[in-house]
Amino acid sequence: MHEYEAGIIRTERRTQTGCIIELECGEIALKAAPGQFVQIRIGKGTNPFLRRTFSICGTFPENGMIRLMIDAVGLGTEILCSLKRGDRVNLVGPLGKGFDPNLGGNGTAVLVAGGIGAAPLLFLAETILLSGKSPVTFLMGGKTKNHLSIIEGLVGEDVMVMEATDDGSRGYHGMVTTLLDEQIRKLSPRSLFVCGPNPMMKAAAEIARSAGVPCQVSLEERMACGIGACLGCAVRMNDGSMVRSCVDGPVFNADEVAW
Amino acid sequence: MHEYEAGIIRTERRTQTGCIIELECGEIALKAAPGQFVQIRIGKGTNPFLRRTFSICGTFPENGMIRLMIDAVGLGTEILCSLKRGDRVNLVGPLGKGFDPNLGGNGTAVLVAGGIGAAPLLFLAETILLSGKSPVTFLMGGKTKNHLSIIEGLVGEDVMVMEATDDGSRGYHGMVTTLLDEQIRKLSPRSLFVCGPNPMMKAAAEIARSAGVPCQVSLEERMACGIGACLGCAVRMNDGSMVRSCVDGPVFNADEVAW
Amino acid sequence: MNDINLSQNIFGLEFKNPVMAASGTFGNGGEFSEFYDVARLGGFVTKAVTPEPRTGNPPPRIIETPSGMLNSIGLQNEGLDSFISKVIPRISGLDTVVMVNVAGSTVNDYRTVCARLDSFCEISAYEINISCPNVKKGGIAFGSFPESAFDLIKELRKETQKPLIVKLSPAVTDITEIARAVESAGADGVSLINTIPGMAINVDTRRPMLANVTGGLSGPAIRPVAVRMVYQTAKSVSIPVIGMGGIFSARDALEFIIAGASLVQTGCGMFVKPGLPLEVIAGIREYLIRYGYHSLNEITGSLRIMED
Amino acid sequence: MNDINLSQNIFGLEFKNPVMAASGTFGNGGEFSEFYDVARLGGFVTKAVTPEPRTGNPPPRIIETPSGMLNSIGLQNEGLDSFISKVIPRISGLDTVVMVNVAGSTVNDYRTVCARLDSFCEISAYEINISCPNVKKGGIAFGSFPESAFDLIKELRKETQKPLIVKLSPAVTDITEIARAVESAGADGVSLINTIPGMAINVDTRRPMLANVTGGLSGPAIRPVAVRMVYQTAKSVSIPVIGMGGIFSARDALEFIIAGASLVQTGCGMFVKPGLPLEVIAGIREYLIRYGYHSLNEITGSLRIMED
Ligand SMILES: Cc1cc2nc3c(=O)[nH]c(=O)nc-3n(C[C@H](O)[C@H](O)[C@H](O)COP(=O)(O)OP(=O)(O)OC[C@H]3O[C@@H](n4cnc5c(N)ncnc54)[C@H](O)[C@@H]3O)c2cc1C
Ligand SMILES: Cc1cc2nc3c(=O)[nH]c(=O)nc-3n(C[C@H](O)[C@H](O)[C@H](O)COP(=O)(O)OP(=O)(O)OC[C@H]3O[C@@H](n4cnc5c(N)ncnc54)[C@H](O)[C@@H]3O)c2cc1C
Ligand SMILES: Cc1cc2nc3c(=O)[nH]c(=O)nc-3n(C[C@H](O)[C@H](O)[C@H](O)COP(=O)(O)O)c2cc1C
Ligand SMILES: Cc1cc2nc3c(=O)[nH]c(=O)nc-3n(C[C@H](O)[C@H](O)[C@H](O)COP(=O)(O)O)c2cc1C
Ligand code: FES
Ligand code: FES
Repeated sequence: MHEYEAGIIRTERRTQTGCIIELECGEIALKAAPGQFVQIRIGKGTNPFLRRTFSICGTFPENGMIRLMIDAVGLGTEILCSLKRGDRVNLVGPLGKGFDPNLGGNGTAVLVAGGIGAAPLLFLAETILLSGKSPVTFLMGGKTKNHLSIIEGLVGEDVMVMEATDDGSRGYHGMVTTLLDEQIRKLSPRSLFVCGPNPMMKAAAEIARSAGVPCQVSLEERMACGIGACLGCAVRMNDGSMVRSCVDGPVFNADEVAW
Repeated sequence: MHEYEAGIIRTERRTQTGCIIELECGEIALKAAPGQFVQIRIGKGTNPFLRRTFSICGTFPENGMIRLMIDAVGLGTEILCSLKRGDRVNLVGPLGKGFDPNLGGNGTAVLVAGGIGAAPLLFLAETILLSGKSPVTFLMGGKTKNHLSIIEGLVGEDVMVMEATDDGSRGYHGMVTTLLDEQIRKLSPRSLFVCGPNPMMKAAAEIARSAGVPCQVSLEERMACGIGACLGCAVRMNDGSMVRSCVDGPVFNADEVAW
Repeated sequence: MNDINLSQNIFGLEFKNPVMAASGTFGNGGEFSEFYDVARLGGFVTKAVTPEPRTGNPPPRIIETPSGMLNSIGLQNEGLDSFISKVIPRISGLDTVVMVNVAGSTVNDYRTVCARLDSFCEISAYEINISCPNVKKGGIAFGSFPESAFDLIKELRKETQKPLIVKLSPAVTDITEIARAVESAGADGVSLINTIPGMAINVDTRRPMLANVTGGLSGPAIRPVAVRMVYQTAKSVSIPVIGMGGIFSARDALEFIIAGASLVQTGCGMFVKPGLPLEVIAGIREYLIRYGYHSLNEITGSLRIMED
Repeated sequence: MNDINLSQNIFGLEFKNPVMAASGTFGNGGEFSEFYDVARLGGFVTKAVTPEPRTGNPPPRIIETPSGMLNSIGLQNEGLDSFISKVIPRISGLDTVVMVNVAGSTVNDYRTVCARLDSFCEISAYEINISCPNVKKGGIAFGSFPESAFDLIKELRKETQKPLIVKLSPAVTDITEIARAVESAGADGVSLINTIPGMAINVDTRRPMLANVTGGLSGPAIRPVAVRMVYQTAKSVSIPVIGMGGIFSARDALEFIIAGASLVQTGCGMFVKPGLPLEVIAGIREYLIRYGYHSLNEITGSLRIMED
């Protein structure tokens, strides 16, 4: 983990609030694993103050580039999404403990994304596919079909994608976890990898538990230092212990989390 | 005075830290008088917090445009100087009481600028020239010849310019107020108009007093509200009263200020 | 939208909405009327009035700090006579609640101001400033201890029938103690917070940024402190609480209301957004509509806390 | 450049420079060593140690606020035994001053920690935390009144020869009163400020942003308050003062030093700029060179005030 001044290579607005930012950062591109994240400083002032946390959505070691996928939900993310090619940002990474791509041994890996939660799962899908041994199914949920377009063209051809929208404007009409619940027997996954809002991950974890499928989730706990020094990102585990989401996670085995 | 969202039409870096910004704001262009100022909000966060104060450097009512001249000395001005054509800023203006272009009746108006203090005086020079009745001499002081280039090409052809640099790299070697002191008899001005750092204005005021020349200065007191509501910009007058720089000034008769 | 009720009836006064402009940040109302009709506000508080004219502290009096500012105005005002002859005629007929911020160095100063203004119906209430950090005598000295606060308000209570709102200082160990003291002395309400004493230094000159050395910190920087104090105070007294400190949006104001404030005041945020009070009023209305409420009282003090 | 002396000799300890990392923001030193050698700092303070392990407060524990943040960690730590067996071996041999931040619910808790650690030469001094706003018992309760602060320090003074630095809370009416109380109880120094109690509310859920309801405000937002308190305290006691609160640059640190701090600590600013302490050390050096000073003592407490 290091601090970098990274130049922005490309930005792309993909949905009303969602964008992709590609940054020049060769070291992170080489070192990062799926589920790890970066922390970005916004501007030079003190408001925004803390760094903002983003999963790494893809790495391109050959170009020394990493990709982030950002939903503009507040001041910090709005400023980030308005940056242009050539602007520079200060970032720290790669941080945290990522997914175990081999979780559950052989068989299909099922990735379940809620909205912007797709970011780390796209990287994971790519990694699993590259390893060559395991098929990947990608369940993508969003509010409307417009929200789904955040991942358009970013999922490998070999990945089977199943979509769900809250309003039924594309794919399954309903929550992506309901879709998962209906399909899990048919899919018979070796493991589930989930990222999205916490209630959605909780629901997915419960489905995994009932089905007896190993499941990893990437928690969205607010962070301050991002490196384990402040204990601000604590998450309670089933054994009563408090662990740090930034270094002991953000990816956890679902059955260890005290939901 | 009103609040406007003004688009940036043109920006130009003129010295290492100095730039010109031209903004679309037809109403201010129509209404503003030399010595008046605008207050600009920087960004959407709370750091920078208060608006930043800038003299109006020129108006172009036919294009609905105003010109500002900005020296990047801190976070707020640095952000402003990095803006580009098409960016928008929120500004309030025109504010304050400007110069009296007719001060001292007939004869030459002598304008004395220290660095970025040239901004309101360029507008004043233009206004006096347009009125057609009075010649203008413009004494411009700066640290080095590079600093002088902030006004290059912005002074009307009919204006006589005399330059001074602290390091002697162009024009008179010394402070612009020393130059003024040496030349004031020869120039025999009807009035002096001064803008620059406070010590320089104090010196100029003293020279004007000795020479018996009416003198107006534009004070640089820090402001909060800019509209007379907070009493933050108080300046002490010779009669013991406290007046508000933002509405009773920023231009004052030099002999009324308790220096 | 017409069935949304933003009005507040407290202190025996009718506020058309819960948003006022704070003392010292709104002149005496005139300055902002270039931007909008100030009668659209729930009310405003005048700059502090003392019996005698005061020139205030020497300049520089303000400096920006991260997400806030320090001020050391020092109660500059033209004094009671001038207030009566010049300001009152200007505010008379304004269709909004006007409170006078009352300050002084001695109990007698406060008493004088309250007594002299008592016959003017233009003045709806007094906001008793026992929290100004920028004067050598009086001000915060009265507000730092429950005993002195109690004694002052007890005296003023004899002087006037108008509502007495006491403006509290955050620079105390337990603000609820002061609030309870003034409540028992007969105050009709409390308003909080005034600025937090602070200072900034120019490291190049090694001089204080403010001529007065210290000043009062205001702005979004102090909002978390203000919300906490409003929450604690509202739980601890039964008179209404006016909340302020760093309000810069409708959501900020809603934090105070949910924490227990019956009214809010916007202060130095108006220097940056002159239309802030109107933005806040509109935002509160939208919030009520979005969540299906009909009146402000449904959300005042409605903070949901897990029981432990 | 070699004749610039940044070292400080106080508390009988040699600090190679005046910049330390503040308790609770630097883990126990290990985390930041991925960025640089922590021995380049003047020193650091450990996360609070209590006799027993504590799991701290439930999440969420932090929220950003304008130019700052609230935290309600609540003294989570692995307890004294684990500190001795795991942390001390890791810091042993580190060529910098390590202070242990001592906390507890009772006088006995503090006494236990000081007594048990007294034989460890790896620990240079204790920073007695009587200002944690995030625990139900102890912490800030000791720091809110001169009497309780005096009594606690008096007890601890009997227990140890190591320097006792008392970490003061800003949430008091007069911080200099507490500082004088602990000085007379035998403290070797005071460090200030700890966080200011605050809160933030999610207006959509109408719940507090922190599970603990309130938290402590830190960051640049509070710097003006911290500088003022350091200035007042340094004038009022004769033991050294360690200054902190919102330091985010060398110039910020210089404000504290000019106000009278012998040492400074960087806290949550390091979350944003991990290299902040090094930036501050370099900046102080440059400042001394630019203005022709040779040692830190020439500027410590050198604020120039016009006499009135
Ligand atoms: C491990 C991890 C990975 C993430 N990956 C992504 C990603 O790939 N793409 C993406 O768009 N977002 C991601 N997020 C969420 C993202 O960090 C927040 O949306 C962002 O910080 C909001 O900042 P803001 O200034 O726009 O919003 P504001 O609401 O103004 O932020 C205020 C504060 O709250 C924090 N915060 C707000 N929302 C969240 C949130 N959902 N999670 C954590 N902290 C939050 C901010 O960091 C900031 O400190 C991730 C969060 C975590 C913890
Ligand atoms: C009437 C008037 C007219 C001005 N006209 C111009 C102009 O035409 N061009 C120009 O470049 N500058 C002008 N200034 C100065 C300009 O306002 C400051 O340089 C600017 O506010 C600095 O902001 P900052 O964020 O970069 O600096 P910072 O130092 O970070 O600002 C911190 C705070 O101090 C205030 N401040 C800092 N320096 C000054 C200063 N010299 N005068 C007043 N307030 C200050 C800022 O407004 C801000 O509130 C004028 C000032 C006044 C009062
Ligand atoms: C420039 C200025 C002047 C003030 N003058 C007064 C005053 O005269 N009387 C008073 O009670 N409060 C005064 N205050 C305090 C405000 O009314 C308010 O309590 C404080 O600023 C916190 O609110 P804010 O953060 O929204 O500004 C003043 C504040 C500022 C910034
Ligand atoms: C996340 C966090 C945890 C903290 N934990 C402690 C602690 O355990 N003991 C203590 O004395 N102070 C603790 N503090 C207070 C800091 O040491 C410091 O006094 C305060 O944050 C002000 O400095 P800053 O604004 O530079 O952060 C903590 C602060 C933060 C932000
Ligand atoms: S964010 Fe600081 S420990 Fe995880
Ligand atoms: S800046 Fe507020 S009165 Fe002048």
